[in-house]
Amino acid sequence: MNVIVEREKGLLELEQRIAELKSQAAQQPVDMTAEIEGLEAKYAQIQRDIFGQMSPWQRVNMARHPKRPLGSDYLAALDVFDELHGDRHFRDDHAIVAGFAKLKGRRVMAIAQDKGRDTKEKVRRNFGMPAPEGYRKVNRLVRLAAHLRIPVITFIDTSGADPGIGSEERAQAEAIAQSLYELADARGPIVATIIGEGGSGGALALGLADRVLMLEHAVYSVASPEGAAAILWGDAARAEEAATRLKLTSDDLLQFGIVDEVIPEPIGGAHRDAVGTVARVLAAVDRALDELVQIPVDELRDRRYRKFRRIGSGTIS
Amino acid sequence: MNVIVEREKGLLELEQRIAELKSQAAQQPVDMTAEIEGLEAKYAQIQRDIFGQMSPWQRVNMARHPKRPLGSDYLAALDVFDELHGDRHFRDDHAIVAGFAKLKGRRVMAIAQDKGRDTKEKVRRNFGMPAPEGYRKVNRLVRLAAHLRIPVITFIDTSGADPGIGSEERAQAEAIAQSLYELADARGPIVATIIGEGGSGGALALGLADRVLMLEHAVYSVASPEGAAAILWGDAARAEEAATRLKLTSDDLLQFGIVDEVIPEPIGGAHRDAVGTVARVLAAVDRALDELVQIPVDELRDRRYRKFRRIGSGTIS
Amino acid sequence: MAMPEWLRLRRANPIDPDQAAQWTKCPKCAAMIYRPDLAANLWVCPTCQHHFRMHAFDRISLLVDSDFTEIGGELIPGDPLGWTDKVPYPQKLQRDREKSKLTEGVVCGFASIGGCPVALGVMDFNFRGGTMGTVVGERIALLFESARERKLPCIVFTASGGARMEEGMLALMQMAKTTLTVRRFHDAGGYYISVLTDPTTGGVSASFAFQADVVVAEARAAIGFAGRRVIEQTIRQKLPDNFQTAEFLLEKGAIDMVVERHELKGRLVRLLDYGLGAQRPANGLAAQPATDTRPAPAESRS
Amino acid sequence: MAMPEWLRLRRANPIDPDQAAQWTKCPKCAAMIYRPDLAANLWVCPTCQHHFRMHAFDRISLLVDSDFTEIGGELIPGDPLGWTDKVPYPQKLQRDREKSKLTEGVVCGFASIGGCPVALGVMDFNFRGGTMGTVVGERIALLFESARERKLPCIVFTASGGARMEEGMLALMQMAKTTLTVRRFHDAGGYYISVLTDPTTGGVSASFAFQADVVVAEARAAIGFAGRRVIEQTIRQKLPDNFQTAEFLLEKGAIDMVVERHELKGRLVRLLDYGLGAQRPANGLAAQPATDTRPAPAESRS
Ligand SMILES: [Zn+2]
Ligand SMILES: [Zn+2]
Repeated sequence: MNVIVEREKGLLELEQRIAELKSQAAQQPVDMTAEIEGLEAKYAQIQRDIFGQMSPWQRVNMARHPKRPLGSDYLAALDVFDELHGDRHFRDDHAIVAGFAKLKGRRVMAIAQDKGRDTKEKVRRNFGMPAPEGYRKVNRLVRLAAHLRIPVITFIDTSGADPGIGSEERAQAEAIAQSLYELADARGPIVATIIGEGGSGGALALGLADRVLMLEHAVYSVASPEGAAAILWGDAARAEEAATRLKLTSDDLLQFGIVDEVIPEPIGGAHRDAVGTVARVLAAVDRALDELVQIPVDELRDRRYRKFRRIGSGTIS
Repeated sequence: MNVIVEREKGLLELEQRIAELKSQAAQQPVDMTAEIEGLEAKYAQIQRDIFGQMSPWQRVNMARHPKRPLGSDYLAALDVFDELHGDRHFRDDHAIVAGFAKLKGRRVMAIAQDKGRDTKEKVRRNFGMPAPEGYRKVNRLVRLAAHLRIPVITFIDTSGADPGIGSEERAQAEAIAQSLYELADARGPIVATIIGEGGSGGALALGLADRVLMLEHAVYSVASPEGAAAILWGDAARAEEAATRLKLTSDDLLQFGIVDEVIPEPIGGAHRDAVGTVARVLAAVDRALDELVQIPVDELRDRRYRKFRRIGSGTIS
Repeated sequence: MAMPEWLRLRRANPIDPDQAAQWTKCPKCAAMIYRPDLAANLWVCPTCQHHFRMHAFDRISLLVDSDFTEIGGELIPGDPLGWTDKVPYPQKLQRDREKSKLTEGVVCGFASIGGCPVALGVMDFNFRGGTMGTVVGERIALLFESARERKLPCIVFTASGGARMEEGMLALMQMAKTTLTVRRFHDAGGYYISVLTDPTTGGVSASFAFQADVVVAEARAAIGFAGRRVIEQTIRQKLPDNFQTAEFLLEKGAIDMVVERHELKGRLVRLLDYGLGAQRPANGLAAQPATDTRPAPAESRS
Repeated sequence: MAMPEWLRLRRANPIDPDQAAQWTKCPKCAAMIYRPDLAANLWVCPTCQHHFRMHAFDRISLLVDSDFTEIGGELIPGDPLGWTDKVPYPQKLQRDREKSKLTEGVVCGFASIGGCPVALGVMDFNFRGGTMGTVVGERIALLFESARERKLPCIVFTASGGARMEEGMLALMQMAKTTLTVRRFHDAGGYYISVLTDPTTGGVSASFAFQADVVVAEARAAIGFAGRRVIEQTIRQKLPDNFQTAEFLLEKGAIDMVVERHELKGRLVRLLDYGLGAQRPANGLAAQPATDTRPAPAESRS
């Protein structure tokens, strides 16, 4: 049960009533302006009430909202996208979609985690949980991007790396470790954006970047709230409490210096204006690239080193 | 039916009779010197007759002799050998045995194809036919060797790369192509020795080297004689004829400039003195390394380029 | 720009008015197709979309903007092994030259595609089953060496039954030779796209076909290392129909994309464009020197 | 050389004469073992060869030739999230410090092993389950940075339940931080051996554990990314016993070798030796510059 979807229900009813009234007003010579304005004010008030100060747990649910723009939606909004498939060794992992693209005319390598929208696609994409071959596809394409001197942009949205038997057999840990290893020294700019759920190492594997952006209501955490609750208290049901403790909101992460920029969402969340949200994210990525491509490669890699090298150092006695 | 094993039968009987006579002579005061000498002369004559001028097909059978020293025998004769396993992604392929070693005190990365001796080991080693993960293990270790600045030595003995479903599914062609690609630019000396059967691309994948050595009765061919006969005449039984046409002996390949040095075998083949043969091969490898390690890395890679670049150019009008 | 006359004439299936009334049977759906229609449809069956194997110059004609400058076309193989089976090797070569109007199994040269200058190699299955002997190896090597010198991206269409038996180990060694030139080209910053067409197997698939930066496959092409029959004999059972198809390889992660022939030129033009931002260094040795003080690709906005 | 007194005393299981009469039950075969015997046998069950998890200083004592110079031992974590669950995080840390006699979950420093100077890191499962928080990340980063400066090979023994929940995302980011230092160490020509001990999972296995040049695992150690229970809950079935064991990973090609604890020091000495031929360049940035005019390794004969 998604708490945001629950809360939206009242709003959606109100929306419908307003639309009906407007439609009546257009057809009948009765003046309903005051009534409509009243409802609209009420609507705005409720919206502010429930979305103005969202709790971490509400953010988690917003990040998982079934209508939230997915990785593929960002790829589809690029000028052009030519998907490149496979790790060349074992399988094409559909949890990660990647390929050449143009972003406002700029050549890029675009890499996105995608959870899938309908049931069939969710299964095909393994609910956005990449297997080792997904990360190995990424590594291959990051090297290709460096060879062609084009920047890498990633869109992160996963509850975590696939925890299945096959993924363990094919060395999931090694795949993530090598993904980080590859990005650590990549010879070109990398911009990562957390667009939904940034779950654990499976998310970070695409997140070692020169610039880390985050949508306002996205979350990024060391473990899923359910997983953390299970580990800490042996009770996955205490996920809400864990969500609060884990400091996984964009505000928290901006403060920690883990995220460089937070991209605002419309009231009610990204899905209330998917097109606009996607456009704002792409504009922010483009702005980041504008700066990064000016930096000589060695300097860029030095800055990347220092950026992550200092994280957490200030919290040590 | 191995034609060499067949031919050896008479010799082995003769050997046994000589041994019996010698044993009798030692126990009884009868002088059997003349008789023994006669048999030994006859033995030597037959040996020269059947091994003096071996046909290509006999060489093929010699290269496949069940007692011929295998890849592991060469590894076992090194000062020390520390096996390194796996491609880090999918599986450890036992058709290729590889690891750190010392050859006469020199640090090397030693890589050998091994067909297995008894039935159980043959199955475990897939009869010496590597799967993609075998070649990928090689690539990983060639990079490691370059990183640690130690030379690579390979011992080639395979009827070819594994032609199974799984190997095709995991991109056998890509694995061999990438093995060649890795060796093409490896930043350290490579010495390859064909010790038995050098079958097709599955052999060459370990054979792109600065120095290519070959045992006298080893063979190295574009396809197995059986395979070539099947392709050419739709009749694998004409393998003997194909063996002749394919020019797969060490003499032929030395003449073509494909092999740099032929290492002599004892009369009757390597297995008649396995220890001595292995020692002679290792000594030849060591001599080759003595020269190669003197060459600056870039010069070494330039020479490697030119060495293979010219192969076949002289046969073009 | 219009196709120059000489290039049009070197097409293997020129639509000669006298022969115009010929019909061809689709090997897949058995539909009878009027050859001019087939040619006009890029040698794709209008009924079942089966992609006929294409002659090298037909392929080149469809791809290039206008002219094509061949290199190495004068090279023809000797007979290093003195090979004879049913007929002597030189006689086989002569027969294939006549039949295919080609001098060997690959045509290499320079052209532009969608305005982008490229080095282009196209293999032809009609010549000795696209097998790689010394001349195929030499031409491919020349292609990559020239592409490196001229700082051009390189596209190679593969179609091959593997290494050529009749040239023995000299043929096998072309895998190593071509690899060295591909690697040197790449290390100099070169951008290489291979297009695997039906069939791509053996020594060609296990060398330059799978060493490209981007590996494209034509729809439904058979691609693999071992031949289908060899595998069936080894495992003693029939293989599924889709085994070793381009689509199968895509799912197995071995190739970057599968493209229908009608989409191919457009796709290649786009793929070439992604490589235009690559600034190849004056010194051809190192695309990515260890200490790299050049600015990051600021100029890659199109 | 004899072990210095201070190092002997920092062992977590000193054989105190007063406590000598203690017995321990083997968790695998249930045999009762006299603790001094267990210590003398390198914390390996004499009955079933079960490898007990080792305390960091016990491990160090067994490995190093003589002295060990710790770095970063003074660093202790703050409480960046203001974390409380059953007890406040600082209280948990205090408890673990007392229990384990360690200041954090990894001990890093310099020593020599078999005469070879090394940078050595040893994780300890007794401290917060070997989880990686900011201090573990910082110490590992310091270790690789120091190893790079001093041109030393680096050995890290891993034992970890993953990233530390109580430090949230700051803990997760240590995967990136340590990776950057490992990569820079490697690019400067460094030689890194990881030894995965029981258990190595989560964020540690998915970062520096699997970024080594040679990945060794101790016999029967549990190694993986996801925890066994998580997988069983996901697939709703029991996993086979050998799943995620060192031996399982060896067969799956994920690790270089599995070594019994009794053989470990000897093996590490040999592995270190293979790296001695590596001539690290004065310029720490590039072990393998694109144009390399240094001679090939002529000096590697021992
Ligand atoms: Zn048809
Ligand atoms: Zn026990």
